[in-house]
Amino acid sequence: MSVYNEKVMEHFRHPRNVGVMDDPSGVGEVGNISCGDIMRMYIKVDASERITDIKFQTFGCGAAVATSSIVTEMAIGKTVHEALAMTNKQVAESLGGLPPLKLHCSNLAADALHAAVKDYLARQEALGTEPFASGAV
Amino acid sequence: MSVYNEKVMEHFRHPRNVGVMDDPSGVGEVGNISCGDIMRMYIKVDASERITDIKFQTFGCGAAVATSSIVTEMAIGKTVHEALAMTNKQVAESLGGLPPLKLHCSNLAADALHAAVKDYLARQEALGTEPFASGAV
Amino acid sequence: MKKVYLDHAATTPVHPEVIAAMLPYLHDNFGNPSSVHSFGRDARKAVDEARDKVAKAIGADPREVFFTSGGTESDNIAIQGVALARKQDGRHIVTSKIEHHAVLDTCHYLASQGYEVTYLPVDEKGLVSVDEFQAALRPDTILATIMHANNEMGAIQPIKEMAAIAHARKITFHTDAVQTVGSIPVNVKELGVDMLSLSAHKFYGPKGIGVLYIKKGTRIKPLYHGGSQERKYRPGTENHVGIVGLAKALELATEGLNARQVQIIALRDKLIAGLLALPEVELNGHPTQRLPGNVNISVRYVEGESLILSLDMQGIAVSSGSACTSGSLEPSHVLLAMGLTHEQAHGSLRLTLGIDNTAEDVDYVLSVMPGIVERLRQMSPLYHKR
Amino acid sequence: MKKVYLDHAATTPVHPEVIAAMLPYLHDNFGNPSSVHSFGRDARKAVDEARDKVAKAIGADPREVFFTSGGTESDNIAIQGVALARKQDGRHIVTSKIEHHAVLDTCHYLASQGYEVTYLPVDEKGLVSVDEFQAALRPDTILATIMHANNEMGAIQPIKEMAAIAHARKITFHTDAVQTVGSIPVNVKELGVDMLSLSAHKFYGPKGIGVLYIKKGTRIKPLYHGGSQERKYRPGTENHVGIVGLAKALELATEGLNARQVQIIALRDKLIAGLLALPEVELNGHPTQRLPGNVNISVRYVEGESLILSLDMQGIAVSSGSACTSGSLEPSHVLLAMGLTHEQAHGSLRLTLGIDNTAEDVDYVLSVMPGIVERLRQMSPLYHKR
Ligand SMILES: Cc1ncc(COP(=O)(O)O)c(C=O)c1O
Ligand SMILES: Cc1ncc(COP(=O)(O)O)c(C=O)c1O
Repeated sequence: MSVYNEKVMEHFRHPRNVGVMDDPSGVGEVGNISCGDIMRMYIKVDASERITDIKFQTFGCGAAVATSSIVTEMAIGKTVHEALAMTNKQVAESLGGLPPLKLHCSNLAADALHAAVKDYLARQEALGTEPFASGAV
Repeated sequence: MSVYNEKVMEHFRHPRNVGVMDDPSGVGEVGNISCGDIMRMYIKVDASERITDIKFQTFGCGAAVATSSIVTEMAIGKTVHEALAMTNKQVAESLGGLPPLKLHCSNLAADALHAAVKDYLARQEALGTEPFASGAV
Repeated sequence: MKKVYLDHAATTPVHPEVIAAMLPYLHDNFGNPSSVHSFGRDARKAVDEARDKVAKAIGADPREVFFTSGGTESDNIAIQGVALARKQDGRHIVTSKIEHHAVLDTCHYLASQGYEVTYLPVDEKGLVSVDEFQAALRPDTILATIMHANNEMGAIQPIKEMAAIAHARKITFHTDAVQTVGSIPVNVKELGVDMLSLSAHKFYGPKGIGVLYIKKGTRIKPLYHGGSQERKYRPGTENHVGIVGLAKALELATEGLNARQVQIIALRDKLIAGLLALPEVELNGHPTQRLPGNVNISVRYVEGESLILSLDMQGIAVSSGSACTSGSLEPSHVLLAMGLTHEQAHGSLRLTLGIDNTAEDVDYVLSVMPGIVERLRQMSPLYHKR
Repeated sequence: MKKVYLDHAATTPVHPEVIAAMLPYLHDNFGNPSSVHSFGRDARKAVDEARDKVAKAIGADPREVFFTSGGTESDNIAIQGVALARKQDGRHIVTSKIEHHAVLDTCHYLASQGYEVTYLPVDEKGLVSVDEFQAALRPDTILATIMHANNEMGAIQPIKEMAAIAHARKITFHTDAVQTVGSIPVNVKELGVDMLSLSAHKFYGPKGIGVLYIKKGTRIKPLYHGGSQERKYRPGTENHVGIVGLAKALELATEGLNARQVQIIALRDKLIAGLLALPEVELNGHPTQRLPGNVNISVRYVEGESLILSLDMQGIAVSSGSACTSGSLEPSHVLLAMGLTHEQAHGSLRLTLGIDNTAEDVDYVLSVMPGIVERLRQMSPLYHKR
């Protein structure tokens, strides 16, 4: 229904960081099959809480694939807290904009990233190594 | 609004018997300016009640002119009683048909002829020479 | 036979540059603008670019430009659409007696559906009075629709003044600009209207394509239902060939407008002067506040269709407000509203000039006209009665 | 890059002979068919001849053929027009769940205006049941509208049987034949319908022009008001270029129909066989009672728009019933009505063949398809979950 710009198409054609990850620090999945978009994001986080590796899998339209792809590029090297501050709006902007319809329905990549980060944080807490609860270094 | 056939256009281009008549045996006028069609018909009738000459004047559209023209051709040589039996429908048919709209609004030529004949008959009566009221020859 | 077309208010030939602009979209770039693939995207691009061009030409935002299938549809959507959307606000509509049937008959229809319609009169020059317009407005008036210029006798109406008055009272104002777009400058912002209808075939574009300008914020409901084309105000696969043609034609019309107006007005005034030199011929409509190309005369004692047919026999194409050409018994409602008698109205002739006409064309018309008029007068019972 | 167009159900290129037939009417023979003069008469003649051709092609009387601006308008006039005209007889309308939005949304609109609408289900092959149709009819049913063949999955409905049942009960029967005219034989008398919609751009004619067949005696009211064109059922200057194009396209489509059907069905079945050879790919719709050119599949684990874009990158133009291409969150209402899961519906792909397609085109699609599907599946979280 809508025309994607060249940057979106470039990410659709050559999505960065597609795939699954063995032994991730966190995994997040958002979306729902009845809306037609499901994104799964895997992150690897180092001791300084930086995202060192990221992989995604997406069932969805061109916008869903492209936003997933660019969000992985944007997140690598960021801390998990920086990643939590990223918004779907920023993702769309970094792609040079999305068709209006896609802004609503397929722009979930930041949410998927957040979900992965939250999973990581939850695991950390479970391990008793939640960083701000310092003490046992 | 409507397409005339070639015969109608031929009569429009070269109407027969246009004009006024000095000293007619009868004159008839039908139509009305608000409808946009007025026809006046002049006839000359001989002793045997035959129409020997006829002239018409018409304010109106192509169909009005063409029906006036052809009715004059059809009436010449007929008796006034034969003329009274002519119908607007016959006139339209002898032109090879008229567009439907014109059948209703501009097809008055037989009526004009009838009016002229009736005028003739009325004058005859006034003169006491109404033929069927014989006696005074 | 020499052919002189003087019926540009009825329709115009498609400009060769417009044809050239349209052709690529018929066979090669034929996609459905709603399709995702490259064929669809190329078609969508053509529609988007056309919308931008139209918006620019009339001073609108592209999102205020809705493509329709022509002037009649634009008028119907505007009038019925606002009547539907605003019926809680009131049921009164103001229009004029000289509107095109696409407006007038739509108002008649609404009148049969419980709306009340005021039909404003015009003066003997064909103008609606701004004062009478103002006086006709009521608290329950929801819509006013007054044409920009009349198709029969070309009088240009004081739209700007009326639209301002309507606005102050929150009345939606629509103008049928089918006859003005491409002929005189038309800018929706300057006119201050909420809605404006235009039709491509009146300015050297194709038939079957038009625009309804709808100002942002106007309350209106669509009449047709279906796909999401034209933001659902006019669903159906876009006629992208027509849309491209309309935009190109409007662009061409806008570019050279001033020069063309001067040229056509000169021809018009020459034609008017020549025709009025004939005995008992009168001009209908305003002498100066009229469309550049419009000439409308009444020729006494003769009927309009006979004049048309006679001129047609000489290769000259014109029209008339005679009942005979309207398919009804009543002659032009426009001329009668101006106070013409039935005879004058029946004897009216409209000659509308276009960009392809020359001074020779005018000379030719003026050379054959006296003979035709004389011949028909000789045939007329009215002429002899006088 | 090689380009293969497989989206003929969306729209078709205008046939070169159709373009050739239209061209003379753009510039030289450009008159308004309502004008009295020679330009008008020539245009009128073109419209009359076109009407005769259309009538002949669909088995109607020329006076039963009304030109419209396309399929959406034909559907709207048919449905709203009969609903208006017959509201004293009742307020119940029967349709199906798989109609095009031009029918479905019009029915939704009428439902909001006090009409009651029954939306018939379809079976898993996409067919409406004649028995269920019959059972849905009520004493206050005034109109039934069931499409001749579905635009997404091509199932051809038992129109003849349903129309006969409707007739026996004095219910007006309309069919949207936008997808069938030009693809399979369509004869209004044989179908026994009261109204039928068709649209030129689906059979190699221009966009923006269609027909509504209205059987003599059908009670229907026009929706637009204005001039007396199309006997007032569709006022507005006739798009005579489009009309000529539609008639020519229909003539061409009718002439070679049988041979073309055989040829296209062969390609279709080759394409279906090739696609079904891929793992976890299913055919949607009836295997044989379907449009000659229609292929509709669901590809598990992948989403339709991604498939379209991937094929587009290889020069192949197709469409899908994915929500992403419909502009809503819901995928195809047609596929859901057939009982597909959301995943199957989201992963649907429509490939529709036309007269210009070859066996090489099919081979090409089948050669790139496995790689595309595999790549998207590798990207899909659903594939890995399985
Ligand atoms: C003033 C006016 N309004 C509306 C129309 C109708 O436009 P269309 O013929 O494009 O439907 C016309 C011309 O026919 C017109 O002159
Ligand atoms: C079955 C069906 N009905 C109606 C339409 C609408 O036709 P149009 O796009 O010509 O308005 C279409 C195609 O878009 C269709 O496939």
